[in-house]
Amino acid sequence: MSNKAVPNADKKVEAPVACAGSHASAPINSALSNEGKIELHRKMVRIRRFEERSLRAYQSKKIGGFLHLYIGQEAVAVGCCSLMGPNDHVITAYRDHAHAIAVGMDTKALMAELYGKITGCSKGKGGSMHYFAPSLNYWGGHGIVGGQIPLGTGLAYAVKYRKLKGAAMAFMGDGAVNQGAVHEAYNLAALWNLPVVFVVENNGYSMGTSQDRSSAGPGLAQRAEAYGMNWGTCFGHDVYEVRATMDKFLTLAREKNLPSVVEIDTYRYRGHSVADPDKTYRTKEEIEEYRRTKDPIQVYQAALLKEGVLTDALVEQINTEAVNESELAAEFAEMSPFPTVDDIQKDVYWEVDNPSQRTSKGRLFFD
Amino acid sequence: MSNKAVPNADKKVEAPVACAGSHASAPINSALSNEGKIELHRKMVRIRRFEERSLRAYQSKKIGGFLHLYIGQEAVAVGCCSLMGPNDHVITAYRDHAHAIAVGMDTKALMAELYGKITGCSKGKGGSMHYFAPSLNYWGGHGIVGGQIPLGTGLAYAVKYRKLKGAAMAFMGDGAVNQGAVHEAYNLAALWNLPVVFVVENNGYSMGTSQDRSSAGPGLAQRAEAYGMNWGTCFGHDVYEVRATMDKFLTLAREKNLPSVVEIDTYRYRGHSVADPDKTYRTKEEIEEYRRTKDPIQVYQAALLKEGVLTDALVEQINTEAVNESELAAEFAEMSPFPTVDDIQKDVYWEVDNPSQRTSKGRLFFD
Amino acid sequence: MAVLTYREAIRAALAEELTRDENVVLMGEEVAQFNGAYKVSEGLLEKFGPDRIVDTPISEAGFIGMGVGASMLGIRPVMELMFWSFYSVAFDQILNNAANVRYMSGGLINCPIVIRGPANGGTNVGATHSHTPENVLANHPGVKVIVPATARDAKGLLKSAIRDNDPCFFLENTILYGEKGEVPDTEELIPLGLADVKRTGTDLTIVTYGRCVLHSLAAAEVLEKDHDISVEVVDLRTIRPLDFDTVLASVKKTHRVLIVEEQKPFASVGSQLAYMIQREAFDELDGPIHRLATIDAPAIYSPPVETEQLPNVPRVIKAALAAVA
Amino acid sequence: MAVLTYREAIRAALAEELTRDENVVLMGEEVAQFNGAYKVSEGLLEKFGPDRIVDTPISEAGFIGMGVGASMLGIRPVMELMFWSFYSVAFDQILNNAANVRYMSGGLINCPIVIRGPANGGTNVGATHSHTPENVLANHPGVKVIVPATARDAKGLLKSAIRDNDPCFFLENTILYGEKGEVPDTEELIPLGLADVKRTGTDLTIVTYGRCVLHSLAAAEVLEKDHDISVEVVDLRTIRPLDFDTVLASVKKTHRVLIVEEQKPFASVGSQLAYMIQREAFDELDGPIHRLATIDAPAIYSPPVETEQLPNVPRVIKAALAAVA
Ligand SMILES: Cc1ncc(C[n+]2csc(CCOP(=O)(O)OP(=O)(O)O)c2C)c(N)n1
Ligand SMILES: Cc1ncc(C[n+]2csc(CCOP(=O)(O)OP(=O)(O)O)c2C)c(N)n1
Ligand SMILES: [Mg+2]
Ligand SMILES: [Mg+2]
Repeated sequence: MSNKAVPNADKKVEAPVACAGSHASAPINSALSNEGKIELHRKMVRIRRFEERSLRAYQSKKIGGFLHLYIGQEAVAVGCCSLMGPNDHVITAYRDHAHAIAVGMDTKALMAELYGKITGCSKGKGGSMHYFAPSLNYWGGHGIVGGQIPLGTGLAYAVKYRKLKGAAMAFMGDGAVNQGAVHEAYNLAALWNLPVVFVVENNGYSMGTSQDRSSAGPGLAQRAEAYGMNWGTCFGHDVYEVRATMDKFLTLAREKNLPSVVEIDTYRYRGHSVADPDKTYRTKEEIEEYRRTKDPIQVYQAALLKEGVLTDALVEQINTEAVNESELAAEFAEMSPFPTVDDIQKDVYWEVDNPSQRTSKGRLFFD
Repeated sequence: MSNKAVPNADKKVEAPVACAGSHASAPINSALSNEGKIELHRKMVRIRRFEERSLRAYQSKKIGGFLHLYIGQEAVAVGCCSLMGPNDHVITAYRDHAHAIAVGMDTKALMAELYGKITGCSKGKGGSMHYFAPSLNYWGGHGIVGGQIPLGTGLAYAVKYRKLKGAAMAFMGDGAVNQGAVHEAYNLAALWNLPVVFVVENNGYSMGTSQDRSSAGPGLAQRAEAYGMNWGTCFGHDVYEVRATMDKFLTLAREKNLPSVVEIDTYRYRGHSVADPDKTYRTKEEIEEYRRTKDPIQVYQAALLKEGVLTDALVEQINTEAVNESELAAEFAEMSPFPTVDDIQKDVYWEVDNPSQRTSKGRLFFD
Repeated sequence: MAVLTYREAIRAALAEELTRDENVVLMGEEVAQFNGAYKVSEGLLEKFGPDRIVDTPISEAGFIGMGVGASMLGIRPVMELMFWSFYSVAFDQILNNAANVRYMSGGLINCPIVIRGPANGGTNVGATHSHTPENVLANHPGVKVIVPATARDAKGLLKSAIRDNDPCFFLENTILYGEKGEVPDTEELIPLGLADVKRTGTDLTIVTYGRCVLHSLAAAEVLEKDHDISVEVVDLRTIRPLDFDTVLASVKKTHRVLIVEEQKPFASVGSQLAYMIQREAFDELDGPIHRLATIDAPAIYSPPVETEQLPNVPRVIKAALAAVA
Repeated sequence: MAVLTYREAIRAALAEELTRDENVVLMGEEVAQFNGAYKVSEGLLEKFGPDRIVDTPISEAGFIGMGVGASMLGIRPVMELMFWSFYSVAFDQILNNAANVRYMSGGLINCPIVIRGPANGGTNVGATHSHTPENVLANHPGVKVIVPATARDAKGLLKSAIRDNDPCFFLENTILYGEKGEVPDTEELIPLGLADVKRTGTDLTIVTYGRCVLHSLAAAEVLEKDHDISVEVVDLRTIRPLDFDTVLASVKKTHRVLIVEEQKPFASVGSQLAYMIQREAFDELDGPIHRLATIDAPAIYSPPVETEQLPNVPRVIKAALAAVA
């Protein structure tokens, strides 16, 4: 092929060996202060308690629509988001509570959003699938499978255009990789050397479909090779491993504008959304086995206890605080008002919300 | 990755070595009768003369819209389509004249289509980009880049569903591989073992964009590996090589339901569509060099002369017949009537065209 | 007559047509092993096996395009979109390939595909999952668009759609899946393009379809009882082909029209109906045609507010009172 | 005033805004090295360099989605679709992401993106390349839709669109690219949502936009001369926001309305206008609102027949005579 270019041929890094023992000693982890280590634990516990509380609210019909819980996957979002610098950005799909808490969003506003209240982070307009916090570089929360991946690529484009040192992390599930938009974004990122890490949170299933029934080929991350991109895989139940792996690829993005695909092996305990069955396509034993041996909170807690960073008392305290926080969030949500019918047409147009700066004329709404 | 399946890992065949000398002795070629060999030559000549004639018609404003000429690529369509058995199907993009002639369509109807006449193969409704001949297993002629690839996969699906031994060839350009629909179709074909050969006609450019400015990664065919599909590459100026290569992959499809991607290196002499510039993004020398050394008609003609299958007189005769055929086609087109305004609303609904079998009620058209 | 849910009626139509014609295949995300995201296809995998009931990857453009291609060769695929909203990623396959291939081939190719799934708001799934694309679909000549309101209609119309030789887009409703209705025990094929006067009346014609039929019927009861207004409810059932004669006949009787639709207002099905009614029955109208649609904004999540954003019984009553004022 | 072609006017708007604001980027297939498939961006690469004028692969969903993402961070991308018809493969990015992200985030995110390119029939490029999606786009609250008819409007409106903080969809016309018109020498920003009465008259209001403005003006001349009918031509210029006051004022003057649009009829922009006019000016109408649209079928290729399928001067004249009859 005479004119075939291999623009990225020299970019390939070693795929990290999955589960290579403890990653506690990786520089990015050994550099953590004790408080830093505890904060990772606290985040995971806060996420789980938040979601458990939201599940109860769902069951008592306080929440409508879908509720996609992240329980079991916490180390992924927490590990990844803990690496964010000022010019790093995050975007994900509808299973977005954990990333929101991980980047620092207030659980009151998050719970109120689930309740559909005006005090919610999206004023009750987005719901569970649509959490956003631009001020924390968190760009959602997106409902169309794979649709957020071009957006994440655009965040990376903007960072590079501004000549900032930063990277975007664009998260998706194992089912999302088969969407056309993902492929288009991969090619663009690789072609233009955009600082983006595509993170495939592989929890083994898209709804009730296991990976082998949805995706052909040797591996999801490995598809990066088609575009000459770097790729890696790691286990997602070990927050240290997630950090060590992601740090490498984020550095490549920030320092050399090299995009990559990182596939993180993880597991969700609940049904796809909480109203869905969770045991028709997998066994109870499979779930229990993971929970018993790889629960990310337990795994990390054990490590920190062993490191002497956590004590039993502190574990207890963190848990209690997290439970209380989630209760307070639910109370806040409960007591907050709903949007009014008049609110329906707010937040549609920038111009409508900034009437003094409106430049256009005419009707923007119809009835 | 515990649940990672590698369904196609045992399917990989060797990528053929490109330009491995003469392929005349490949069984599929040595099995050809002299008349069979001449027929390949005749098809290529007929295609070129047809397109040259259509270009003149375009220049004298007999033809509207686009005219995407295939001149320079003839050995690809002719080589591939010459392998078609009764259950093999072909679909391609808008650069579709050659495939139409290669499968056996009547050049009169093809030229009339360009002229927008009711005697055209699509009754003047499709134009240059939309040739079809279902009775010859030719499914078009499609204008949206990459959009035909899922359709071609569906042809393969139907063949397999019916338990027939056949394959679909789905052609696209080197620019089309970056469309999302192509990626989705690849995955489906690989996942379900559909008998389809995806043929990338790599003429080096999508409009004015060279491959290295549009596609990342080590190679277009190689992207098949992402899905565990077989792939191959070959030169497209040698009709023997095209046949030898495609035969292998078609056999895999027909016999084992194994899909594949075959990238065929070729070149177009004219601008993207004839109204487009053809020398702003490449040099005159590049075009001339290809024409001089790799023109598919010249290369094959020389081979057949050497083989003693063609004589100078026969070459002359075939050419004269092709010129005459194209003139007759143009005359036929010229003399045929245009569709009428009443024809505009025909061929929209099956039911409207088969009124005695209409089962629905109500208005199908609005004004 | 048996009493079936709307969901069961659709399932029965699928089962009957799968049995009748081995070219019929049901395909979509989670339709087989998971029994369908909304359980419409429950049990069909067991009954018809994995060649006929096929789970797909999350690749709507890919698998719908594949269905279009297979349909050109005579397969009759019924493709489930988990939500019609996901047509957004398959738009090209649906509205360029399925809708145009017959035309562009001068009538040589048919495309007997059915695409079906729910298209509605009201379940708090937000702006990206609440599209009601019947106007967008029906804008494209070459396609047929069906929006059944009852179990009986759903069954009879889906069977017709599967036998139809043109691309048929069948828009269901997650909120209606559990609604029960009588369905004939013997096979019934309801022709596409035949409206159904679901209630007769003399003072006001409500033209509607889909779930809004239920709202309109409930409102009509109240309007009759509390306001002494006699409302005729015309259920279009299919949007394209359109049974406009039935609409016209009703308008000529009542002289007042309210269109009720779960659509964003701009260039909706209701807009089209309003144009046609005033154009063809101008002198029959005693006042302007009114229209009640979804409040014009992306679908809000907040559950109680979404109810207010959509047409509902109180909103229909209010709009009807305005229309006869 | 300078006389520019519509193409040159768009190019000038791009150049001025690229100069004014370094966040503006022009992106699309063949916009840079090839100078644009329709030469709109000719010379811009040379002037602004490859960081500002960017050639993309054939990946409309990918690059438009990328533009949407970049716009959330304050880049102001102007994305060229070689044809607006190719929105079919980017529909999700355009109408879920760009149109909804502000709403779903409760107003936290803006999406100042412009998507532009030609959207018209009449150049014999067939059904897949001839979409006129202004109705489909404008159906979605959150977006703005602009369809300029003249060089001056194209320039002034595009500049406003680029400065606008909401997603703006700018629909050009390949047939108009060569049309010349006067364009002010000094900077002019034409507000979105302001219609322009391109001709005043007293007997009939033609509401129209895009290339049909030219047909309507030409027809108005003939109607004046040969039929003594005085036609007012209202050019909407933008579809959403919609300057309905100007339409209403004209209707109140002429009492007769013809809508002319290059749209497929079902649920078109014209349908919406008809609904609104009869709703808000019922008593002003001396007869039904008429509408002239594209003949309802996929775009035919055959050059002389496509001319007849679209609105053209004789068809406008005929429709106008019917509207005032
Ligand atoms: C385009 C599109 N198709 C289908 C859906 C419905 N859907 C939502 S989530 C989902 C499964 C996604 O699985 P995966 O990507 O593995 O993510 P996970 O849910 O496991 O986090 C499906 C099919 C959708 N939202 N968008
Ligand atoms: C979705 C889509 N985007 C853009 C175009 C415009 N377009 C038509 S052909 C073409 C170039 C395609 O190049 P390639 O795939 O290499 O095929 P070739 O023309 O070389 O045969 C482009 C950009 C289109 N028709 N469809
Ligand atoms: Mg998953
Ligand atoms: Mg090419």
